[in-house]
Amino acid sequence: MTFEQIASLLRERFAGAVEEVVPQATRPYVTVAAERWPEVARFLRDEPRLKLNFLRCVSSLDLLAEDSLAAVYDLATVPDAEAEEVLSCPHTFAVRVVTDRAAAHIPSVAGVWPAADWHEREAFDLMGIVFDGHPDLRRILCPEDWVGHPLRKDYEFPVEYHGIPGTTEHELNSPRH
Amino acid sequence: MTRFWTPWEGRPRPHYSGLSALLAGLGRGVYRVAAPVVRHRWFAAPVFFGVVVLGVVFVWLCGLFNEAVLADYPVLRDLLVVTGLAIFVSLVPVFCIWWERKVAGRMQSRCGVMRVGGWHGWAQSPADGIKCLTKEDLVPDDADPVLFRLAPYFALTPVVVAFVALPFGTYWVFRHLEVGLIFVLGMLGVEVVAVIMAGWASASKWTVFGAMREACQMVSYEIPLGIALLLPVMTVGTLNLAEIGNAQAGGWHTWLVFRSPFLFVAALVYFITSLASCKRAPFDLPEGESELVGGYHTEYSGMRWALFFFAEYVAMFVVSALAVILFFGGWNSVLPDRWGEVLGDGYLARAVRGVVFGGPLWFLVKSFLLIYVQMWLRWTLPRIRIDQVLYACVQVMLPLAMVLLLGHTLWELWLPPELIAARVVNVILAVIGAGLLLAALAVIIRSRLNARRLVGYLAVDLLPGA
Amino acid sequence: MTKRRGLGFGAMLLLAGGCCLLACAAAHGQDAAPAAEQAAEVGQLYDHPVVESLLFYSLAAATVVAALGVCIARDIVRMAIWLFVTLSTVAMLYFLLAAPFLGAIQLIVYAGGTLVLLVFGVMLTSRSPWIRFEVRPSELLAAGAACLVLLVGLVAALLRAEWPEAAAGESPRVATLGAELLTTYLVPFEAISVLLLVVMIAAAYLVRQEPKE
Amino acid sequence: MTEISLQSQPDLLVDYDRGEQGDVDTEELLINMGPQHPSTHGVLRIVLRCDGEMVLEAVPHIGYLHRCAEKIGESLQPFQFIPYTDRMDYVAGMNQNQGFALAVEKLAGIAVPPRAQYLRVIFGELNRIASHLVSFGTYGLDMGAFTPFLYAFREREMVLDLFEAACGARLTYSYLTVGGTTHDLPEGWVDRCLEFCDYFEPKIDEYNDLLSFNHIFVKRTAGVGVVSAGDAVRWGLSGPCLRGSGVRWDLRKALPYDGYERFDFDIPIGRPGGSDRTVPHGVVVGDSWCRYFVRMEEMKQSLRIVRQALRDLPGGDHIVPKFKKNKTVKLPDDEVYLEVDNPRGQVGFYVRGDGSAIPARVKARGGSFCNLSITSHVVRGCLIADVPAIIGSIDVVMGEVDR
Repeated sequence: MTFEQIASLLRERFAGAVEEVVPQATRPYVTVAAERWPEVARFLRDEPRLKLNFLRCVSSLDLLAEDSLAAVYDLATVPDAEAEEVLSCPHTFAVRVVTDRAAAHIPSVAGVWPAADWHEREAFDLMGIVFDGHPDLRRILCPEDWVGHPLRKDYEFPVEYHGIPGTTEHELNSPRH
Repeated sequence: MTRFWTPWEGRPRPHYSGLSALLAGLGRGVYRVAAPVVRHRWFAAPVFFGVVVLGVVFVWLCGLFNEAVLADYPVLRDLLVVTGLAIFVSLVPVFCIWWERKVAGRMQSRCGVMRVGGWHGWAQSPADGIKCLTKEDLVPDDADPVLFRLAPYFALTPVVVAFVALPFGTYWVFRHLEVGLIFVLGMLGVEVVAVIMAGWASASKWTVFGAMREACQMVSYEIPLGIALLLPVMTVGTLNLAEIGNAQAGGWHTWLVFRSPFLFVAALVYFITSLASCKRAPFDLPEGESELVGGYHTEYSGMRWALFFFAEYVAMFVVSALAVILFFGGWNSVLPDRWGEVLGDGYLARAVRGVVFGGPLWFLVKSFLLIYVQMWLRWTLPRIRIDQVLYACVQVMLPLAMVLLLGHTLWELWLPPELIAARVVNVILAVIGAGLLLAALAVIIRSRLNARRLVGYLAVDLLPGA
Repeated sequence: MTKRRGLGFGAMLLLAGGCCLLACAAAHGQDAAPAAEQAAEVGQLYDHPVVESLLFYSLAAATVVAALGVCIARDIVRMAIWLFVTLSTVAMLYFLLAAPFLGAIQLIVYAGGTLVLLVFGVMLTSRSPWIRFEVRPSELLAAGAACLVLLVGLVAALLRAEWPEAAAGESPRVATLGAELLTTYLVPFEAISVLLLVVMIAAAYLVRQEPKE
Repeated sequence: MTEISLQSQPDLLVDYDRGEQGDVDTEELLINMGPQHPSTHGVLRIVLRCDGEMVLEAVPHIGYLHRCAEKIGESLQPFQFIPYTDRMDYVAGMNQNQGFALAVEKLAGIAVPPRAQYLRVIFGELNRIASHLVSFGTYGLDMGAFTPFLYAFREREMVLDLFEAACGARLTYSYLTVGGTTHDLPEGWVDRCLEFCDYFEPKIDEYNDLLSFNHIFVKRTAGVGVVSAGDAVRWGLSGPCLRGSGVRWDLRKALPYDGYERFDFDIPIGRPGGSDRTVPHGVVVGDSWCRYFVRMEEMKQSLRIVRQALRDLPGGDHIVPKFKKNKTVKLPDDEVYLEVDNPRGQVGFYVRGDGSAIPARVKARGGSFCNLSITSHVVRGCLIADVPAIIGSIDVVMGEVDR
């Protein structure tokens, strides 16, 4: 099914949830309200016509201009046992969930796609989006006691970590290119 | 030989004083004199063959000396034989380590050891030995100080003592132990205690796993090993290894392995369980380096680790020597001994008979052939899991060994050697054995003849100016 | 822990010496095998009464010390190693008493087999792999008293016993041992083998686990 | 460091109730199959809670090789970021470059000349062969067979020499850049490559006899670490791990990029034991042996693709002419997510431009990152000797996991 058909299906099914549809982007996506996102996710996976059972990637985004953070979920249909017949043309779909920058909370979809478990932990670790209901929300890449979230635009580099200097003194006083 | 290490002129010279200055000077002098000679291209080959010739002459002289003088000085004989054994036992691992690296290289389409000491890196093992001597052997902090230091000696000593009962020739044996076979088995059992001690005393979780695996493995392979050894003992009727060797003096077809189909299979069962006993090839779980980091000798370094390494190779030799004596005719050659009597008893005749019709040389050749098979298995087969070891040894080998024992007893009772049927089966098995050997030789020759040279280099020659 | 230099090397010498003693004792024990006739005179050096008694007392002393070590050692594996030393010195004593077959069997069955099973069992079930036993003084007292009573009884029995003249005759060859076992002592041999069979089956039954669902 | 926190995923982690099994309550050991371990393929640390040899629970800890390449991506122009994509999956650098280059081209709307597409396909497939050779060799090492490793690296050297002749590097190539490739092929390269293909074709069957059908190897890997098709999809597995579970899904066929639809090749998937001559008995679809054997057959398919691509390699320039001099490209205020089928799994790049030449956000989705997430689920209940077998079959490269 093409992007427009899926978007219209979603709109008439979840009237309030779908905030914005952007078909003209290079990779079109739909923006869904954060609180209703697990419901929409479950629908996307279980709907016989859609069967988006493969979560390709969860990319965390820092929209400093609108003072908000976003998580972009890229989905696809992979023909395993259940989704054999759907595959007239393998279709992909993208959903963006936006949340406020200060208190960034997005309900977790680790229950719908277990693949999201590590992706959401990485988004929490690097961008600071807290996924409510995540089975084990811990930092995955940075050390457990790291301060701050590196991928935020307004992230200032730490001077030192447990005695290890953040930058060499040459870099401190030499002009940054 | 290209020089691989060009001395740095201005390097800070170590300052020695007193005796060590003397030794350092002596060492430097010897090095300056010996280095050009040792590195000369034609140095290693003549030395190698010279040593072999000298060895044969020395063996011959010992034979004479033994008859003439030693008969009435038993203590002197014991001392001489013990020193001879000590030298041989220290040479076996040194040679085997070098040989294993060359065999591994050959099987992995590379050269193996090539640099240290000239021709094919013959001095690699002594060099490793010296390196291990000078390397610092650490003891982990919370390791058990006494057991940690004691384990390597518990590993090496029993395997060396097992040589007491191994007959290299009719009168080339240190002691005619009436219970030779059980004595050697007892010594191999003691080595297991050393491994468990090492694993336990190193106070790290990986080594405890290595020790537990060794205990599991030992419990599983010990019984099939014992039963498989019962068959030749039952055939010859004694536990004295020298007598078992003498019973197979009638040439190729009288070797015990061809005596009955049950013995033919028992040789295989024994060989597989002996692999498990010296932790080689598919059964090297106690030091499974890919899972257990280093198994029981993870925490060992320097000379202590080298002792474990030596013990493994000496155990390999003892185990294959046992197989040779019990199944493959010990020191007897392919030709029956009777033909040798034609030459009479002169010194030269005795020497020729010693080489052609069965003597220490045949015993060593056969043992090293079996060691080659063990090395061959190590470089081709992956490692099996601990529950597969237990399954293989207890649920497959044990019933098989028992069936062989029962079968062979009935065979001995109902088909004594003088019966035609027994003789026919014996000849058939001998022919099968000869066929297998010739097939192996044919494969080796064929692969030698048309060993395709590795495909020459491809793209880089292509660069301009290459 | 004071660093004890050279302990390992000393242990090796002791062990090697012990094993050589074992081998010489083995040779001393059995008579000349027909194949090698000159082995007979070999024995005469070790038949010398002084050497023989020296061997016996040293081995006996070693056994006692090792047995004490088993009781006193606190660490489980040290206790096992002391047990191993005890069993092997007992094996040497058998060799010295011209019973090479029994000595070798003792080495295989006890020093090699049972000890490994014991250590194996200890490794799996102990609360922490490096468990330490703390001996309370009251236990020491009770043990001491029991030992004392046993010692007195033993010494009394030893003093009153009259020792038969040492049988200088033919020491039993393994072949005669085998024949004897299957002829005159056939009934006890079969009874014991049946008992062992029953024990093995019972052990297998106890350890089996219902296959998990 | 804080005490090891054992994660408590309610539904993922079934806790073994020790009591009712009625066996001797033995002591449980907590072991660090730590960052430095001979068979964890790089700095991966797995905390095993095991009872004797049986592993009750495994918790992988990653992040030891984390260089925050994504943060750097937000301050570099795309052609400058290409060398960073090499360092993510350092065993298959070409495929990573191809992924990022395609994503940026789709975002900026650049059309790549046909010769460049063919070159990308050839080098992508050659790098797939080299990467599968590494995984075949190291998997033999994990199982204790030392010899396959040396044969694998003897062949890999030839592929690396072909790369060296083309772009001068042997590990981090940065050869496939935005708009095409940095250099054109030296003359005579094509017949050298054909010569390699003819030499390498029979070698794969030789390796199969040496290791794949070796009885001990089959016993160690068949039926170990079984991942069902449903689980593979739910956990986001991709590449040989997904195909090993019997799911016929390959981006080169499903969502073709760079002209893959021109070549005919088939996708090997995991087949149950005994189904045909080449699959030994006891093999279950989705076990370690299937994942391993899918890689061996993919090498054959890659050879087919390389031969077809070399046969009809068109002339013309190897890069968009404009980029020869000035490589900067304006990225529109838009976003794109594009995935490429890397030897280890699907490598995806999410690039968001904001009108300037420097992207606002670059997110890389590593194939091994998702493949590794299933280890704690699969390793539970197996023996310690099986843990390297499972990790080896998933073929993890930590650069791609930690980025």
